[in-house]
Amino acid sequence: MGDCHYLYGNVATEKRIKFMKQLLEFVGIEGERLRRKWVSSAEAPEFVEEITDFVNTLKALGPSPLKREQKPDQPSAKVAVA
Amino acid sequence: MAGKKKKEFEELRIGVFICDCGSNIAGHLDCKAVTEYAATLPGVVFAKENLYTCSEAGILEIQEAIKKHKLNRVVVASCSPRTHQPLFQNSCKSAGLNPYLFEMVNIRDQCSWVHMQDRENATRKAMDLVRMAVARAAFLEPQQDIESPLTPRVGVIGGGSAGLSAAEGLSRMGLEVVLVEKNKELGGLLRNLHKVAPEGVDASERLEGLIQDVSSRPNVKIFTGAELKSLDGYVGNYVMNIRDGEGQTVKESVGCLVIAIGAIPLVQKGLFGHDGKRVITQMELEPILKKGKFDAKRVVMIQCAGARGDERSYCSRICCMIAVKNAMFIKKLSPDTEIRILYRDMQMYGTEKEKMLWEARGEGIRFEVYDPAHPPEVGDKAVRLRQPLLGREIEFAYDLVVLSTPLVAREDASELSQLLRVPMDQNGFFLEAHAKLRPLDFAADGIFLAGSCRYPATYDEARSQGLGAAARVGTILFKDKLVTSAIVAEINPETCVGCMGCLQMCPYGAISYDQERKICQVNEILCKGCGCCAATCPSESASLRGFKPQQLMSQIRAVMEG
Amino acid sequence: MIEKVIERVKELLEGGEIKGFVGLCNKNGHTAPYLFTEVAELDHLVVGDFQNPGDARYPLNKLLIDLYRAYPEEKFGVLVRGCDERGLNDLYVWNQLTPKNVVAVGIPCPQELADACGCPKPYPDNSVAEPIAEGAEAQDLIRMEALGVKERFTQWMEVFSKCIKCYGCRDICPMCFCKECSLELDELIPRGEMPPEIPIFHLVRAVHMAGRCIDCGLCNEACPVDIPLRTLYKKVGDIVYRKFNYRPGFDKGKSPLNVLENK
Amino acid sequence: MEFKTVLTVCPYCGCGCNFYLEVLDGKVIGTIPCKTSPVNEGKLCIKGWNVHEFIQDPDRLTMPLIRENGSFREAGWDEALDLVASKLKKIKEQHGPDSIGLFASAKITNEENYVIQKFARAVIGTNNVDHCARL
Amino acid sequence: MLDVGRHPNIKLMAYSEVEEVNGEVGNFRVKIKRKARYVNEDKCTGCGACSEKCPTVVPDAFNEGLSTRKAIYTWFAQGIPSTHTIDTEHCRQFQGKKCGICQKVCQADAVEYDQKDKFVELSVGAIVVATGYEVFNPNRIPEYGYKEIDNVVTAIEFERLLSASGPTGGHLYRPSDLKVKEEVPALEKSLKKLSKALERFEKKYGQKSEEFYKALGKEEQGNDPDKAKWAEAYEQKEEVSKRLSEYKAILEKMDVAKKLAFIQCVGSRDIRFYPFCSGYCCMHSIKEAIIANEHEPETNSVIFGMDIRAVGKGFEEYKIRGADHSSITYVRGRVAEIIQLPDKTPVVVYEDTMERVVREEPFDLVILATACVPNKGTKELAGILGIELDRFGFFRTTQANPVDTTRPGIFVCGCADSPMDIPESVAQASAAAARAAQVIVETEMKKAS
Repeated sequence: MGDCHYLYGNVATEKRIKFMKQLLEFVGIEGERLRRKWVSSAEAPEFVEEITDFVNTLKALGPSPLKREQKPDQPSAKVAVA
Repeated sequence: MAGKKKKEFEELRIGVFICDCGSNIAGHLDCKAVTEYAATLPGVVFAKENLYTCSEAGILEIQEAIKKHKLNRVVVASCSPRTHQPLFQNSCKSAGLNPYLFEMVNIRDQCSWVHMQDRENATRKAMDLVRMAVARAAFLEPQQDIESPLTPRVGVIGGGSAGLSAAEGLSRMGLEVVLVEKNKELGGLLRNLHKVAPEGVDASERLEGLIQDVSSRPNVKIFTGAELKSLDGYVGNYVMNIRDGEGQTVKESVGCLVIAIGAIPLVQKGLFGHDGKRVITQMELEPILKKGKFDAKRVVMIQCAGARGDERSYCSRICCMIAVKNAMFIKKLSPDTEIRILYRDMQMYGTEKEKMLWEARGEGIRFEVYDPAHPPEVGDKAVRLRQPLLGREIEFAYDLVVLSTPLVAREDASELSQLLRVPMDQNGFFLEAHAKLRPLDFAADGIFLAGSCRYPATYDEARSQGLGAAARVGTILFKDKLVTSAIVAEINPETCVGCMGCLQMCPYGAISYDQERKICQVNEILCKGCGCCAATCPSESASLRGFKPQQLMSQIRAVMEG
Repeated sequence: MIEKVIERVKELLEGGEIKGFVGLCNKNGHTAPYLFTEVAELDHLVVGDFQNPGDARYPLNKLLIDLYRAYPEEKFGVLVRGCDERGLNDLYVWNQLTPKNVVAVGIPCPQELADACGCPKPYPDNSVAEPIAEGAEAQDLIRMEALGVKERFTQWMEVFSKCIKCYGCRDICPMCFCKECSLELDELIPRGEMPPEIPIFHLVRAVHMAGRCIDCGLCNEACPVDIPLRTLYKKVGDIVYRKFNYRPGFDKGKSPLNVLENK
Repeated sequence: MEFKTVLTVCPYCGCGCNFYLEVLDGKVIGTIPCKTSPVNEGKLCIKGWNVHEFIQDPDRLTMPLIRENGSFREAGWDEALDLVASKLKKIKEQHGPDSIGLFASAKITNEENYVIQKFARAVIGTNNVDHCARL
Repeated sequence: MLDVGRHPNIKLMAYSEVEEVNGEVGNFRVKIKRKARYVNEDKCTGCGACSEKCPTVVPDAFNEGLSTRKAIYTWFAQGIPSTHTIDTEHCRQFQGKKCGICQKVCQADAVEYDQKDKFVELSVGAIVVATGYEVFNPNRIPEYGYKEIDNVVTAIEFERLLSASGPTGGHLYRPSDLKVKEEVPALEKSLKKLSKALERFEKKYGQKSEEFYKALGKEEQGNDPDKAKWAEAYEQKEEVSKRLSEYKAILEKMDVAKKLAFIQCVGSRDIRFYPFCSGYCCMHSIKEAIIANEHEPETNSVIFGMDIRAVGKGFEEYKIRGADHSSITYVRGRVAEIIQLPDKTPVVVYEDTMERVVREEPFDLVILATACVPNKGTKELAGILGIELDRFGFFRTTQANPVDTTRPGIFVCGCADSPMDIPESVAQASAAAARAAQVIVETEMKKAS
């Protein structure tokens, strides 16, 4: 746990995810739809395994009840240059 | 921070460059289709595919396109930003475009290389990635790198072998040094050593040479019997408040600091019956040896006394060498003294120390292994030991027992660590940025460490770490100004309510509270751009430049749209 | 009980210890939040049980913050119930008030109100009278948790869809002291979308209540469409307590979610 | 230091919700719904919650302004009313009464609303009258 | 590595050797030989298209010969500089055969077969030597049977086997099994060839080979050369298919090595070879054992050593963690000999000094923690640089100036000076940089004054 590039970033994330899972469960969104896994840049196979497993779990849970059409953001006509 | 210039606004004109990377990308996805798709995205006025964007030809292509099509945003879809982002940003800069209006998309390592057999999906994924980048590019804001002046002076705390070596190195490199030593004279632990292993040169002779050299140098200012009271400022612009020998407070402005306060040998009453007379520590043995005559006939040394156990779990690295050195010196003074060293592992690492061990055995010093589960017991006449090799208890009568105790952190080390806001490990030694790759740096920029305050070190290790720290200081102070990336956090003073939520989440102590205005502020030099404050601020007053809510949300919504 | 409060406030005012007392005043037929500065006005002081207990409670701490921001050197008194006192403790933690500027005058809540609130501690520590009720179970929370995932989902989504984005829950909340709220940021909650994106709007606010909500229930009473917000924020408090062993207002310092060490 | 909580009625629409205006040293700084009012029982809509912001807002109009070549000039009531009257008459003559429409508001009293529709129908001769209070 | 590659102040000259050094501190003239790599450094972007198409396969020295690479190659993936190099000993083009595929395939046309060695003259103020070390070759110790026993490997080979980018993708297959796996395709090919030959005979004589072979008496075979060839082919086919099914059986139950033995001080602390302690091998073995356990939870390891020297910061705690969580046991004792059972399992013969008994214990794999010895070229380089070596063959330094060699202005750091672990080498590297900077600053000042 200790080797986060930003010292404690992963510790903070861990707590927030633990909290969010419970809150989502409470409002009726399955906790499994949110998953946190520590994978270092050297652990490519574990990363692939994790993502595939996650996709299968989501497929089993069925489409998200919150699914809706998503409009892209309209950038303002004028943008800052300098 | 340079005052905010008046913002110039232009109509959004994005240029997208898709790289084939030879066959690495083009071989596994349809770059032409991705380029055509990119041209259709909102705000994109120019899209081009080329063989190698990172080659000279590719760079020229970007620079000409910026000028010809008056691009104010550039997106390059190629390899990982780690390889060529600085190269592309600099080429945008030389073409007159603010380097922070550049966005890079990895369609190689994270797309073509991992979806080699699935060309169709890889192409679609590349299109999604490019769409996300273009969506974010639209909301990028121009930034300026942060520059701050550097004071070419260095503060060295601690005048032992490590501190003196750092001071010598720094002054020889042409940097002014302010050396602060707590005791009346310089030298640290070396002062009370008798001989220095392995050549057995006299410690004081080695020390005098070093002290003479450092104190004679014109650009070294030495405060003895002095202490660092407090430290203000940040890397490049520290102000040391020193209480000098006469108790006055002296202000010294320095650019960097080297911490070399060393450590002290453990002296623990009752440890193996320690009484300072018949059961002493190696450090208490040194003055006896200095007297030049030695009368005890039977000496027993016990290694790992108070170390590698529950109380202190670490191995103090150098006490085996000290024990063997002192044992060999006793043999020189009184050859018929019987010396027995009870050890768990003889930590004689490296070429010189192992040779010492062989010579010691040659001189008849006996080494006995003991099992940590049954440590030796020091009676008032003899030391009882359960000898694993023989499988039974044996006793050695003794006149003197010498305990090899570990070096432990100084009591005021934790106070200094608070003052400098640098971390310590559970044994009270300072915690360096990275155990293997940055052993002499702290996580916070501008402060370095050397010698036993990091971890017990022999004399030559302390010297090379001191010199090493000097080189690390050089990496900062040999430049005329300190340039840090503009990707740092900022806090909106109008909406901040001073709840300090961000201050307590900042791993680098880069946020401070302003008493009068009752708001929090970011010190841009110390900020590493990790975004912890932005993530925790409920009113979005704290935000990370380049990763504002608008920029991130537009990217997320772009991927959903696919 | 009101006499004890008046007596205490009179003592504070006459002693000059406080510049004013933020309490409730019976004025032109209504119970109004009011800053008492003269002893004479004290006979109008009421405790906020208009028709039945606790039906006229106000976020007095919010007024206190406004006063403190304008007059940081002055000291003020404030009428507190169990929840308000928890609010004060938490506002000290979040650096919005300081103990040396506040004198709390506490009153206990009756059992009937404690049960209605499902309040864990219906009485303040320094109170003019002995507690007259013990903590009550959060019935609404238990009922909600008894439901299955699907039922909970339909119930909450239906309830959230009634929201008219009046920001009443935020404006009434004594713990929401931000000058500008991220729920009004166009990038997160786009303007003109009604009802605001479900459940993002409500869950964002719920997350902000982690380590802050003192369970006073004013949000429920301020919601024009009666969304059971208190139940949602009780659950937030329950998670923070079970998972991180922290209760705002009770425990010292900020919640582990708002602090960096790996507690 | 002077701090008052003034009970008042919301000016926006017809509901008539009650709330207190927080006034600190003469500046209106906040709104607190009145819990004991039978009308809104401590609840407000988004306009009600932010009513304290427009009262002393510097951008609020305090006198008639006349637009001249792109910018506004302060003017007296008479001059302004004469200008409006003559312009309306000219439009009515050129384009007929139905080319004019009147827009009333829930913020003004019933009497004023009555006058507006009377003015539209009797004086201008058009039925184009409407207002915004469609909550 | 990446930062060095693109740092403006650093000129990186890979695949180059120092030929000559003269001058003195503050003003050295160094002659460098830029060996020809037959690929133009400026044009090549390291895309790898050439090595993909190159037909010549060569054992890969980086993976200690456990896997293969092509004749045009980079030492390891994502190396800096990413320029490829042609191995002239194996490349067809340079061995007289016609090929030129890599030149055709290269879109950056960076391949230049006619490239020659180039010589460059540098004028520098100071020189830092960081030539590192070599790994002791354990077949100088006959009793450990390195190379004879397949499942005895060096620490470096074990590191490659365990590495995710190594020959086995990180799975600890035993080298004996890997050998079998390699031979299987060759056997299958010869089996196919032999069965086709038998079919020709069967068609010609209209008789099943098996019947023919059974009916054939010994003497009849003598006079008919055709029938003799048929019989011989049949015998060979039988023999090949038997061996093939044997190998297939081994491959079926082929499993990851689970029981590991680490033997410390192989070549170190040994009068016959190097009487010093190499400093890092105890910790290296503990690290490898922990990673092996993390990779395959059933792995358990035994580390045989006289002392387990975990002397660095956090090392002792790491050693204890290895024992508590990664099922490592430390045995104090020196391994006498390794013998091999018929099924290629190595058996370690050792005396457990704590229990005072000699034991023989079989392991799946034995790893030799080999010593850190001076590079072969060290003597020659010392000559060129005009600096002395110490009695172990490393560059001589003194305790007072741990990074200064015997010639002013030339410094040394890392294992080239003496065996040490990474934190020490990194600290010493900074020290050498400081000393070099001092020389530059002092010569500038002399010039200025």
